[in-house]
Amino acid sequence: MRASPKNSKNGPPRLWLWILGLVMGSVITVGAGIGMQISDRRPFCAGCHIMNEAAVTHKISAHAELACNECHAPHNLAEKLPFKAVAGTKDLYLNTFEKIEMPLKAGESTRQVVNTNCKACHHVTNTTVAAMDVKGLCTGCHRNVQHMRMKPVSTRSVGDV
Amino acid sequence: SDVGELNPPVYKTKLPADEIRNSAFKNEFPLQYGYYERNNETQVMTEYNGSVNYNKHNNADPLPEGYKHAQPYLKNLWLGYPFSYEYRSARGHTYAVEDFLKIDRINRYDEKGGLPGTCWNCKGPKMLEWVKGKGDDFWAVDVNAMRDKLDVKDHTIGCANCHEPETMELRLYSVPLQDYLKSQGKDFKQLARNEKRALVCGQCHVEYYFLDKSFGPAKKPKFPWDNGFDPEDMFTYYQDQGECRVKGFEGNFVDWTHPVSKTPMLKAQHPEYETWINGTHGAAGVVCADCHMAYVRTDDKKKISSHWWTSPLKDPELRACRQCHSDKTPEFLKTRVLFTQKKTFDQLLIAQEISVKAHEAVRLALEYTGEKALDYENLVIAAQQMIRKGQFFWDMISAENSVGFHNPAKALDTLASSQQFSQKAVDLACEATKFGISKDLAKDIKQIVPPILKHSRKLQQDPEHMKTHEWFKYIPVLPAANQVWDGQKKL
Amino acid sequence: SDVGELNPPVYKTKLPADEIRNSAFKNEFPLQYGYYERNNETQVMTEYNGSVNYNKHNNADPLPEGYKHAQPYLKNLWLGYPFSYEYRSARGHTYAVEDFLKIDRINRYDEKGGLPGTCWNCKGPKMLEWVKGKGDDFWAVDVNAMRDKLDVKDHTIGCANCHEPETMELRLYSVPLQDYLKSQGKDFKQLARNEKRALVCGQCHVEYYFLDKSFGPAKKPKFPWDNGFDPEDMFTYYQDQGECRVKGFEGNFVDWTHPVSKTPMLKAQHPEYETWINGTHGAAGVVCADCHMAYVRTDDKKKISSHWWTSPLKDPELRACRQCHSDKTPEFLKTRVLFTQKKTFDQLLIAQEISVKAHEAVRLALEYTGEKALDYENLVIAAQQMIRKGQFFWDMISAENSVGFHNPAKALDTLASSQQFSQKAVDLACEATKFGISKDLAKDIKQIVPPILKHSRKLQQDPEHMKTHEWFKYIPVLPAANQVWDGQKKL
Ligand code: HEC
Ligand code: HEC
Ligand code: HEC
Ligand code: HEC
Ligand code: HEC
Ligand code: HEC
Ligand code: HEC
Ligand code: HEC
Ligand code: HEC
Ligand code: HEC
Ligand code: HEC
Ligand code: HEC
Ligand code: HEC
Ligand code: HEC
Ligand SMILES: [Ca+2]
Ligand SMILES: [Ca+2]
Repeated sequence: MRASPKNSKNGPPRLWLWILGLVMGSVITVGAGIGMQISDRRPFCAGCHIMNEAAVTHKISAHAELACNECHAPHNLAEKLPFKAVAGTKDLYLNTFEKIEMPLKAGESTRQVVNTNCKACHHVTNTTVAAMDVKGLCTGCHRNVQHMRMKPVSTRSVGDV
Repeated sequence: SDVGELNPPVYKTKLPADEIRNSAFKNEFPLQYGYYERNNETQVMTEYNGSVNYNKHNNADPLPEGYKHAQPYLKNLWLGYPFSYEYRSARGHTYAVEDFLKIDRINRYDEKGGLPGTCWNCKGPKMLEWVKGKGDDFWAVDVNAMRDKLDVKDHTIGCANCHEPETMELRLYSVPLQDYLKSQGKDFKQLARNEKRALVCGQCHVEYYFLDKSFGPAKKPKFPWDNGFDPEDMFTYYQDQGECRVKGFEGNFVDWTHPVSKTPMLKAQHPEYETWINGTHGAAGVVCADCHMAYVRTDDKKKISSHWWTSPLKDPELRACRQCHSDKTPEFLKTRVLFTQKKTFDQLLIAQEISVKAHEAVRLALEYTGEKALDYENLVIAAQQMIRKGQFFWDMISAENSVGFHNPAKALDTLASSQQFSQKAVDLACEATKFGISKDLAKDIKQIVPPILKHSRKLQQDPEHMKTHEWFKYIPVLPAANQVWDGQKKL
Repeated sequence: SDVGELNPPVYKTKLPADEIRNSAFKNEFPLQYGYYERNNETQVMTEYNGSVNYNKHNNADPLPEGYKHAQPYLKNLWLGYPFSYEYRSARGHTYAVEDFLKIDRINRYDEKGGLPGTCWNCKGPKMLEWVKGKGDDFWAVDVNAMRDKLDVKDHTIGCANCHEPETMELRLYSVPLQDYLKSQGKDFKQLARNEKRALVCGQCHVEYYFLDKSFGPAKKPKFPWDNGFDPEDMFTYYQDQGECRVKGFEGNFVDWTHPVSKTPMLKAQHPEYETWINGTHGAAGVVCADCHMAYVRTDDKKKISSHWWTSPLKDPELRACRQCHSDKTPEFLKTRVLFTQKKTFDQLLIAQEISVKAHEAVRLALEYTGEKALDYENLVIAAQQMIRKGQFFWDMISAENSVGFHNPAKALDTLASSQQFSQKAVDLACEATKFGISKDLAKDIKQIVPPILKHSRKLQQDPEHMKTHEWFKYIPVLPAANQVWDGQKKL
């Protein structure tokens, strides 16, 4: 048996998650600032063990100070609310009921949302250049922003979580 | 709470520190054990690899006997050495003992196997007990003495080879690797986790040799890495690590003498670790376990390290690769692997043929009755030295199991060098005979020296078989003998 | 701020559509122009490359005359062909016309240069005017006719070669590349930007040849890509694209006949595009501009495409590489590039030597007076065919300017093949003479055929010089002549 439960926050019933989900849901409906912010940030996302690798690489990246959802959700509130509701519910549902394939794969909507956010933040230095879109995605060149995927697996992940 | 550090899991099992039975781990780690059992899969092939244990020299018959990408000259190149009797493609770790017990490299027609106990070194955790019991006296014990001293499945390569049973921390069971680390002033426990994830494989997937007795405990296994991990480094290393007294090879370490060219030879075995270490991935710190033990999620959502060590290309989705190459499709990645593998295999076939030609050239030179060059003797010796080197370089890539992928540039460079050395051997042999033998060599190699398709210890007892190839006259017909060992059973 | 799309800038310049002067673009695009002027840098070297235009055969003298990593046999291998007079390492685009006017490959001792106007094709945007003016009649005009018809700096490779002056959209000025795309049913305008960023370089950094007149407009440039981009594909292509009538080479396209071995040869030139296209990066869609024109920030913080086309390793920070490899240090990346380059260069040197040996072997066979093999003639022809192929394969990597980096596996595989073909030529020539010449070939190649260190059009006029190497007797002493052209000046 595992001796230290350090990384394993996943008690089989996962009750706390449902509670968090509820909180998140209510936050979305209320549209209140605080809950929204909390549920955008690394500690919240990393609450799911399956998000651990993404959180670990995020923490040591140049973007460590950003909230996850500054990349992973639309910046525009009107788009953000429904996006978060869908993504949140999906993550929650799949995490609880489905077999999740490794490695995790960003969906097409994730890719587009993230890419739009790159452009939004880095607008100033990029508007003058001819072809920031030549690779389809910013990460076509800035490959490490995809959670440092070229690094050895042991620097990003551990087993049995 | 933010994410913490990356802490590998720590366990406290109920197992004793000296547990070596695989089955003992099953209850504690059912998930890893479940994956471990997948090593029993022995059907799926990839273009150049996979898990059918076909005969690696047989490119004529279909699976499971042979395979399209086999090298037909293996039995010629290893004539006189146990590898010429039988050499098969590797399959899962769960077969290691079973395949060992069946292999014709070990003499089963005699009480004694004719090979040292060292052979057991990489077949399972029993070594821990045996070496503990006998110390350095273990190595020179005949291999057959242990045939019935272990359980085929419970003692095949398993948990105790890589883990401390009490804590499941990674550990090394392997004496030669421990010795090497010590010689480098390194302590396994202090190394980075990433390094450990490669070194546990480096216990076995490496080139090795057995000490000549004046260099230490006779037959103790050693890794020839003092000068480095490249073919040239290891070749140089072997030049003064043995007891050979043959002129031109004094002090060389020698695995066997090729009977056709009378050349003191080296045999290379599975240098995966050495090939990988400065390859594209190895240099970047991407280790064996990253590709061959990718994290997988089991039904109850836990993420574990796959313990199914096999070709990552057997998974049509190439999930192992896409942990990193998530921007690429499986088809694209497969095409890139093949891009390297096809070139490597084609050059392997060519290197193999020139090596055969070199043996034949020296054979002809040795038997030459016409007028010889003034420095005939030196030229023949120089030719033999080039045979030894050319074949070792070829074997470094032939015995390596990734067909170039673990290090594309090194693989292709090594093969070009092999071809040059072997060609030089041919040239020198011709010169020694004042080119009297050149005409005989100016034909298609398949005609000059046909591949030996069939050979075994049993066949070598059959005088009729021994008439089927010119080269057989350089090895003795063995006295007829009945099989003494069948697996673990003494007959 | 919510910025959806980052539309690439669209320009509307004040320049006319047919503007070709570089200076005309300066005011409109001072930032790009500023970087463009950095192409004048001509001092900085990397381990195997850089921007000093030393003589590529000279490994004896220091820079700027020679360089440690030069191939000493170039003048031997190209004897009888203009490349044997002078061949230098490439430097910046701003020197293209200047270096062209100085090069001894073009005859400056005569009104006529002895080469077609096609040579101008890749030296600047004047081609747009010249081809527009003369159509397909342009190509066969003597190269010297245009010497004084352009401005050395204003008409060297520049903006109009790759951009529409009115909009700065990427475009192709190059006729052979347009022809190729058409043959593939492709329209440049419809292609993805990413492809365009490689194709603009593929206008020039490619293998080419000039049509024999029965195949189209005489001397029109063409890219030999109908079968594909690999050395074998192009070699096969050339086998039926020419007017050669020499036995064994009927219908071959032939650049020149090597006077020593009488072999109808091919010359390969800078196949960067073909090498890159299925290399590690090319296959992954990483294009020339990504590495050789990376985005740079100018002082006012604007980012532009660097227009300094040079070795990305000249930047100690390897910024061009680290947009993608930001997890690696510059030192690490440099080491990996060298890992490939050293192997490639070492094998190049070996391939080069075997190729020289092959010419010498056939020379000896052709002059052999002893007893010959029954099929002597066929054997010699077969040997010559192997010389042609071996040297073309060597040249595909030798002429390629990345020393293997653009495609490590293909480079090393091609060199191993080159060595095999050239060795086969040696073997066949020996067989043709019943091995009568073998003894003469059994020495160090440097002794059998020393490298030709000095040679030029001027020296070829000097009977004393023409006594300094055995092989010179196969080319005529040229009649003494004074220089007619000095750059653009007629003397
Ligand atoms: C700077 C922008 C950025 C930030 C901040 C960021 N991500 Fe990502 N994330 C990305 C990009 C880019 C990808 C890859 C998209 C693709 O594959 O095209 C990605 C992919 C992912 C994926 C898919 C699996 C994978 O590894 O590709 C997960 C899960 C993920 N992010 C979770 C998180 C979490 C959790 C956080 C915060 C702890 C976070 N991300 C913060 C940019 C970001
Ligand atoms: C309830 C647990 C849980 C939480 C909390 C969670 N995730 Fe996930 N996430 C998952 C699971 C399970 C998946 C895999 C779903 C799949 O395979 O599509 C996933 C997949 C993803 C992906 C990749 C699939 C896609 O949609 O493109 C991204 C990106 C991602 N999560 C980002 C986040 C971010 C950002 C947060 C915090 C705002 C977060 N997650 C919080 C469980 C969670
Ligand atoms: C919410 C704003 C925001 C978003 C979204 C964002 N970035 Fe950034 N990015 C920043 C900031 C702020 C920095 C500066 C961090 C620093 O220098 O410490 C930065 C730094 C960078 C850098 C330079 C540092 C480095 O890692 O080399 C790159 C490149 C970069 N971002 C690319 C991207 C890409 C690609 C994306 C989308 C996948 C992205 N960014 C999304 C805010 C953002
Ligand atoms: C074709 C390659 C390529 C693509 C595509 C690309 N970049 Fe970059 N990017 C670069 C290079 C090269 C640099 C380095 C510039 C320097 O060092 O001055 C850079 C630098 C940056 C930086 C750090 C310096 C700065 O200017 O702030 C950011 C941020 C950045 N890019 C964001 C992006 C975003 C966002 C996208 C997608 C819209 C993108 N890049 C697409 C090549 C690319
Ligand atoms: C240093 C470790 C090591 C030593 C010592 C070693 N082996 Fe192996 N053996 C391996 C590895 C790794 C493989 C799988 C890779 C391969 O087959 O190339 C293997 C595969 C095998 C196989 C199955 C495939 C085949 O070759 O037919 C047999 C049988 C075998 N070994 C027998 C032996 C014998 C007999 C000896 C002693 C002469 C020996 N081994 C010594 C590591 C070792
Ligand atoms: C050939 C070496 C090898 C053998 C044999 C082996 N393991 Fe492992 N095992 C590893 C490596 C490597 C890791 C990853 C360790 C790390 O990343 O720190 C690992 C990890 C583990 C872990 C930690 C959780 C995880 O999945 O990453 C457990 C538990 C484990 N192994 C159990 C077993 C059991 C049970 C057996 C026998 C059935 C076994 N191992 C056989 C090499 C091996
Ligand atoms: C104790 C020795 C030993 C250790 C440790 C070891 N191997 Fe092996 N490996 C073998 C032997 C022996 C075989 C061949 C078994 C056979 O063919 O019967 C083998 C076979 C394989 C195969 C071929 C399987 C197939 O399906 O064809 C792979 C892949 C492999 N090992 C990878 C690894 C990796 C990765 C590690 C480390 C995580 C490792 N091995 C550790 C001895 C070892
Ligand atoms: C980057 C991924 C990667 C790394 C790292 C890697 N390998 Fe491999 N390995 C491969 C691939 C791909 C193949 C070729 C499989 C095929 O042809 O089907 C292969 C083949 C093999 C094989 C033969 C498999 C078979 O089917 O018989 C063995 C054994 C092996 N590797 C062991 C190792 C060892 C030991 C290490 C570390 C020293 C290692 N590998 C590192 C990807 C990797
Ligand atoms: C842990 C990360 C990781 C894993 C897993 C991994 N790679 Fe790589 N791969 C890399 C890195 C790092 C490089 C070197 C280039 C770079 O730094 O981006 C690379 C380079 C390559 C290249 C280009 C070099 C070449 O030899 O042509 C190919 C192809 C490739 N990998 C295929 C694979 C395949 C196939 C697998 C699975 C069997 C695999 N990789 C697994 C990280 C990884
Ligand atoms: C298809 C395009 C193309 C054609 C046609 C072409 N070149 Fe070039 N030339 C290049 C490129 C690209 C380089 C730079 C790369 C190199 O030097 O390998 C170059 C370099 C040169 C150089 C400088 C380096 C050196 O070789 O000394 C000279 C001089 C030169 N060419 C002369 C000529 C002559 C004379 C002809 C006609 C026989 C010619 N070129 C035809 C593309 C071409
Ligand atoms: C050898 C080809 C080539 C030449 C010559 C060339 N360019 Fe470019 N230029 C490019 C490429 C490739 C791009 C990137 C276009 C893209 O990605 O869509 C580019 C982009 C540009 C851009 C768009 C903004 C940017 O910086 O990316 C401008 C403006 C420009 N070039 C001006 C010039 C000027 C002025 C000259 C002459 C001094 C010139 N170019 C010569 C190939 C060339
Ligand atoms: C019009 C023909 C032409 C085009 C288009 C062209 N080149 Fe060149 N290139 C040349 C010639 C000619 C030279 C050699 C000039 C000399 O040595 O005088 C050269 C030299 C170079 C060099 C060597 C510079 C040095 O410092 O040593 C590089 C690198 C290079 N080109 C890259 C490129 C790239 C990348 C592109 C496309 C973006 C490109 N070239 C487009 C003809 C061309
Ligand atoms: C992934 C990066 C990359 C790509 C893509 C790439 N190159 Fe290069 N190129 C290099 C490197 C690295 C060198 C070696 C430089 C050295 O040795 O100093 C090189 C060398 C060269 C040189 C010789 C430079 C010199 O100093 O003389 C030329 C010319 C060249 N490349 C042209 C091209 C062309 C044309 C393409 C596209 C068809 C291309 N390259 C694609 C990285 C690249
Ligand atoms: C636009 C992205 C990009 C740029 C720019 C780039 N690379 Fe790469 N590099 C890749 C990709 C993609 C691979 C293939 C492996 C993979 O998929 O990660 C790769 C593979 C490699 C490898 C491993 C293969 C090998 O040949 O050993 C090396 C080394 C490498 N690159 C060095 C460089 C250097 C040096 C430069 C600059 C001169 C450079 N790269 C520029 C994307 C890039
Ligand atoms: Ca050995
Ligand atoms: Ca050509």
